[in-house]
Amino acid sequence: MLERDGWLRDSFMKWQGAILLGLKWEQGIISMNMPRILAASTLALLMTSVAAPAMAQVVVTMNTVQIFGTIDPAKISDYTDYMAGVNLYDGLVSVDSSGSIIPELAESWTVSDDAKEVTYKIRDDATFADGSPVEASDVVYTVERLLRINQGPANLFADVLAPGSVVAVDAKTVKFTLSKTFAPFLTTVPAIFILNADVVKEHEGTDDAQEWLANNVAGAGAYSLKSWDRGSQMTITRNPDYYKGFTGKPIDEVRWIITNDEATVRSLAASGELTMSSQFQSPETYKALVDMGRFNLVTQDTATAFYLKLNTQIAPTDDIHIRKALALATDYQTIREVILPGGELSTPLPKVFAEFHAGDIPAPVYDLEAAKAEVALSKYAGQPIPITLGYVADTKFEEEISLLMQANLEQLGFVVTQKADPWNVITEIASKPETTPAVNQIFFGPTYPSPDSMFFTQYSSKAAGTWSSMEWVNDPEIDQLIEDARGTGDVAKQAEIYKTLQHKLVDLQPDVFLQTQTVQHAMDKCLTGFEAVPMQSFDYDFTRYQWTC
Amino acid sequence: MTEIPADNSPRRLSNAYQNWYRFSRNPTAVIGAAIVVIVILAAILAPWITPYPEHVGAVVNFRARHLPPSAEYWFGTDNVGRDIFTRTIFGLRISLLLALVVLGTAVPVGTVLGLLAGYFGGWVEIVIMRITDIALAIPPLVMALAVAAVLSPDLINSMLAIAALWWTWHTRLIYSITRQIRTQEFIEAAETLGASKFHILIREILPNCVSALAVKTSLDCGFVILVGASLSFLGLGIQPPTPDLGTMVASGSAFLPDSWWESVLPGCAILVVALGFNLLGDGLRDLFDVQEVR
Amino acid sequence: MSQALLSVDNLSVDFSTYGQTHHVLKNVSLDVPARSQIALVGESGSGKTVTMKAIMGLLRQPPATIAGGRIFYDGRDLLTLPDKERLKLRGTAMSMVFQDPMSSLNPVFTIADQMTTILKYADRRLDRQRNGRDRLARVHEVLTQVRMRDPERVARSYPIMLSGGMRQRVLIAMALLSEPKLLIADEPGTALDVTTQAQILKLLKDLVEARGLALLMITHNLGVVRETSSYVYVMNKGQVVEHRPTAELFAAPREDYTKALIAAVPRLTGGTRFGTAEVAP
Amino acid sequence: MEFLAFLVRRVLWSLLVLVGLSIVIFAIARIVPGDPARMALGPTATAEQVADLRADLGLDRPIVEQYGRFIAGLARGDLGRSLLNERPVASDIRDTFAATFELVLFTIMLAFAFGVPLGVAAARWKDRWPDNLVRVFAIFCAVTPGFFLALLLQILAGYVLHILPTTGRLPPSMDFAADITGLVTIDGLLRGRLDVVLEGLRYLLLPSIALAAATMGQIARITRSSMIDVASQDYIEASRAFGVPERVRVFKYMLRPSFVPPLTIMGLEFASLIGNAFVVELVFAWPGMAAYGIRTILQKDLNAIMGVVMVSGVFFVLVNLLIDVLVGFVDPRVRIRGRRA
Repeated sequence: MLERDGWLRDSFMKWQGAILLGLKWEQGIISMNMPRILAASTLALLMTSVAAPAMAQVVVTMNTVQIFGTIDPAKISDYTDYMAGVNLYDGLVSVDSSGSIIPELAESWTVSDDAKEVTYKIRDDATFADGSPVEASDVVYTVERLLRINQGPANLFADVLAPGSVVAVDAKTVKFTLSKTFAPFLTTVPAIFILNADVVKEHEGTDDAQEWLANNVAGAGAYSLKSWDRGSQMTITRNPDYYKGFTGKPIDEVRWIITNDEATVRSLAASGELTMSSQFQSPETYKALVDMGRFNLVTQDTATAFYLKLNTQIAPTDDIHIRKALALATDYQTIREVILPGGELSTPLPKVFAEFHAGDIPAPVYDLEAAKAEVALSKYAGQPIPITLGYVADTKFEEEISLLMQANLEQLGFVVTQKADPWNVITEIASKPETTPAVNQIFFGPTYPSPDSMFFTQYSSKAAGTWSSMEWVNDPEIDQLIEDARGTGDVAKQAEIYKTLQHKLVDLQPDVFLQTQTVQHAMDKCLTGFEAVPMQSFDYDFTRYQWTC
Repeated sequence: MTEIPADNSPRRLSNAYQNWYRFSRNPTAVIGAAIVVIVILAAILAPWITPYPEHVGAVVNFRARHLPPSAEYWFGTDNVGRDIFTRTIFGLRISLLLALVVLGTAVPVGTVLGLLAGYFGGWVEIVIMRITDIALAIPPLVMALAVAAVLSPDLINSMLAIAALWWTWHTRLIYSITRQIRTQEFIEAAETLGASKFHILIREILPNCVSALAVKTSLDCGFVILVGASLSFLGLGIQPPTPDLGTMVASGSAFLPDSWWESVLPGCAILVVALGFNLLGDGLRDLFDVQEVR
Repeated sequence: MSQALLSVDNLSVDFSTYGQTHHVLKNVSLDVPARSQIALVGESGSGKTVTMKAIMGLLRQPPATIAGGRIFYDGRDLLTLPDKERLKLRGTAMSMVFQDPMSSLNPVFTIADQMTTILKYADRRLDRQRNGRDRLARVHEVLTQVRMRDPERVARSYPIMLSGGMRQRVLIAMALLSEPKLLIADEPGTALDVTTQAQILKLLKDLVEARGLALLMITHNLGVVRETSSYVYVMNKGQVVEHRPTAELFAAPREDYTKALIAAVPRLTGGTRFGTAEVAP
Repeated sequence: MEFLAFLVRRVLWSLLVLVGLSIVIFAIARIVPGDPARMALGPTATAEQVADLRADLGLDRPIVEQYGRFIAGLARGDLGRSLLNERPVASDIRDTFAATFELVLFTIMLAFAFGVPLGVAAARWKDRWPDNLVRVFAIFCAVTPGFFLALLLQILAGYVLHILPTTGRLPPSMDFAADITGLVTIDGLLRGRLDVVLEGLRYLLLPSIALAAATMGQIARITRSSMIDVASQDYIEASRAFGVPERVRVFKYMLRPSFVPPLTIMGLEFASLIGNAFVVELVFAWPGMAAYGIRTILQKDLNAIMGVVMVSGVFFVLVNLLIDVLVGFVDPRVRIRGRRA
């Protein structure tokens, strides 16, 4: 233990001597040959993979950057949760890439004139994964449980559904009665994944089967859970008896590998394990994957918008001129072309919502001189202006955008502090205006395919205090417009209101409208079927995918 | 006791000379010391010796991103086009600061507790040494992560967390030396002559620990820097754009293997710094013939 | 001269360290006839230990080199003997009793383990056929010979479980394992208290006499010389300065060095007049 | 019997360390600024919900009672529920610990398998070129940051040479659940799946090399100096004089007593080994407890953090107990005197 000799002392002096002596190795203490041969052959064995690549089944391996939080339909809330949910469960209806509501368990539905009553007719052949039929009572049980637990998608229905407002008219007919007119209601229904009430009740326990459903599935989805290692992977397999059946060559098994490490993704791709990348890889990774020859880069515009959310309650972004200056000091082109590919965003609402989008508003421009002029108009003119730029830690492009903003803002006399926080910390600091940074890079996509999702969640004072409303707009006029749009079933009237809203918000400039998100996936050339859907991660419903080889 | 004057100084002088002579004939120590001196000077003089001192701040030059090492950019450029050499040299500052803060806290605390435990024995010893046993069971990196997580993830908290565990090694070291010395004759002599406990601890025992402390501290500098780099690699470093070696390795690793220089070269810088302190420590160990320090 | 069991003839040994050569042994000659008890006396650094190591073939070369001379054992020159032949003698025909009972036994193996291992390789060198059980029996036998009361228990013990005197006896037993003809004893018992040392020396003397062994006693202690030997060689600075029958030497030492040694012997209060004697580097 | 007493003392001692550790961890957990309940429920929760959860978690009780509950939970193997996903922390740690254990086990085996022979070779050819080579190698091992070595290995073996997998524990396409011991290689053997064993070893190789380097360097250094120390002992010279061959002297008489210092060092360094595992698991996407720890720490999942630190500490204490037994086995002086030399 006591290292008393100078253990490197002489090595350098003796080094030269050893080389001069011709590196003569004294006779070995033991014969080295046998162990050496053994070691060499063991090493050789280790170097060769024994994994057999051939497989009769179609298996899609995809990486995802976040862990699956939960698979309980009453709790799933984020993008990654829905990725699993949409495959493991079916809803009454679903959403297609245009944002239209399409039948799933329900074959048809009717809406009353005042839009307060919606009745769904369930398919006769609809069955759960265990073969039992899907009935209206299952829907009632699912909604009641959702409202009881009051987490996840429940917030979509907080004001419109109460216990007892969903009733089974007959075995295959279920009626929703809303407590008030809520125009976007139909578009929120896909978020309700129907539970197999009989199975769940068996495991109800004292906690509404929360513990059981955290690890088990009782639904009508096309896939069932095969294995789930919380930190590293989830695997689902196809239910051959899925009531809707499959066409073409369906995906038999989907494996999600959880990693946000670019190097990992590349090595998975290089070893042939990866079929499809997540949408969050770096440009370098996409390029590397495409260069391998096996992958196509599939690029699509989405309804998700990327904003710099400006906290309108704290200095210096409480000043409209500072906010305008920030918008003018943003180098949209560099961001779009070099840092993160994206589409043009000119108002809070992406162009995907074509009927509702205010096309007359021009795209924002990058003009440092004009920005200087705006700063001069502000109450902070003529002094160093401290400002905090917040972004999600470990997100390469956000760090780059933040640095780009800092470089530009320093020319305008801002004193910039960068604040990189992990996502859960951001959700925490977003709960109070004082802790919300002045500038925040936030993606926001519709959680249901209606403009209401974009406006209400981000700008209504009723939805204040979350990461999606870091602007703290709190403007009665805007609140009113959002309510007005909700209260009318007339689409033309809604469009009118939404366009007015967009003008007001652009004038108010609570955000820098950076761009719409373009999703990119590196997909195996044999895999088709990805179509961006303007609701959560419904675009990873693998019944929509095909294997073409 | 009164001091014995004069007689000491010529001997000290020749001691110093002798030490220097032995030091200069010890290649390990010399190479280590050279690295350490160069690193410290580079960190201090960074603004004057680096080609692009402005690149420590928010400079973006997307046309020059991911450039390989060249005459213009010795270590290449990073993902926003900043000079990695400049940022590496500046990054040394954070590493050295970390070592300074951690050891500046841990060494005095550890030394005092080690002296007390070793000299007084009894309950003092039991309490102090048992605490070190507990602290030894927690990996410093994990502790730093946990503390940083419950407070807020920044370098200061991490430093404090590391310091809160690091003193134990110094306590153990000083404790074992003190235990050995305590029974020696010159201590007994001093006690018999009525010297105060304070005097004995500070003037008789402490000087005998100095060489071991120097060795240990030098070795530890290297290891603290490694732990600090690991922390910033895990995302608990300093906020950008301030350069930090561990953070640079982490962010550069996203561009492996094509832009290997973005993580490999800052990583080599960490290695060199740690190597320097280790060689120096090893050299000092030979010089002082300190056996207690591994 | 060739009649002697062991005969060292004009042996010179050099040590080279850091480019310098020291003549450690200069033309040392000594004879150990069969069944005789000879002493080699000198203070530390006088060269007696090097002489002993040279005889046993334990010198590390480098740094040591044999610069000249011959060592005969039973008429064969050990220095020209092939390694294999020489190994057959070491620890078997000529064996050693080590000085420090505390450090000369491996602390992590039992006595039986250490002794049977020695015996095993001695057997192998001498092409003796013997199985493990027989070896252990031999170990017990030898331990009995050194007057151990409970040889089985001693054999099972680790060194730490035995007293200093017992360990010293184990060391003697080790030397006797292969029934040597020549025993070289390196200051046995110096590390023990006086009474125990006396017992050990008595034991050694009895054993040697009973089995007709030749003994070369290496020591710095003339008291030991007087007790154990009939003829004595005095060494100083790598040379034999005087050699005579023991009784004669004590009666009328010739060399000043020997006189000084004798004068230094029986001081019970410790300390010698001999502290100024020069010590070779 | 002395040894038994020694072990009993060590066990009691370890328990005391664990109690101390639990106090430290509990203290850390309670200095959190802000309300764990609020953090868990998120910003949209009502004050009422927060109060409910506080009561649920016992946060409204006196601090001593909270500690008592914590300890009682620990004794039952209950580490509370994750504040984020409400799963029991203990089961999450159990799921991930096996992977970490396998990695650490393999790492220690590697470190000894290479460190000890290197140290022996260096001591055998002291001051000659093998010695110098080993010493330079060892110091580089000791000063290379674990994460950096991990990255270098990943580039080299994964991208440049394309010979070894760089992420995960088994190929995703391989159907295998390690459900006996949790260790892929062992379970593979038990189930007679040689392909799994081989793949498991291939996946283990890079992470364990990255993790083993520092420890291996230390072991080589310590083995070397302790071999040199032992070589100069009288008993080695004595065995030489009695004609015991060098092979036996080096590998039996010298190696065994030389084994104690590296073992002791292993025990002391084990904490930093676990610390390094956090980084290495992250780089190689190894689904272990360390990776879980990083994740929960970044997400401020308080119960999970406490659980991970506690389990790391327990792991450390157990390994040190095991090392005490091993040292006693190797060195009878410890066994007989009942304390370490």
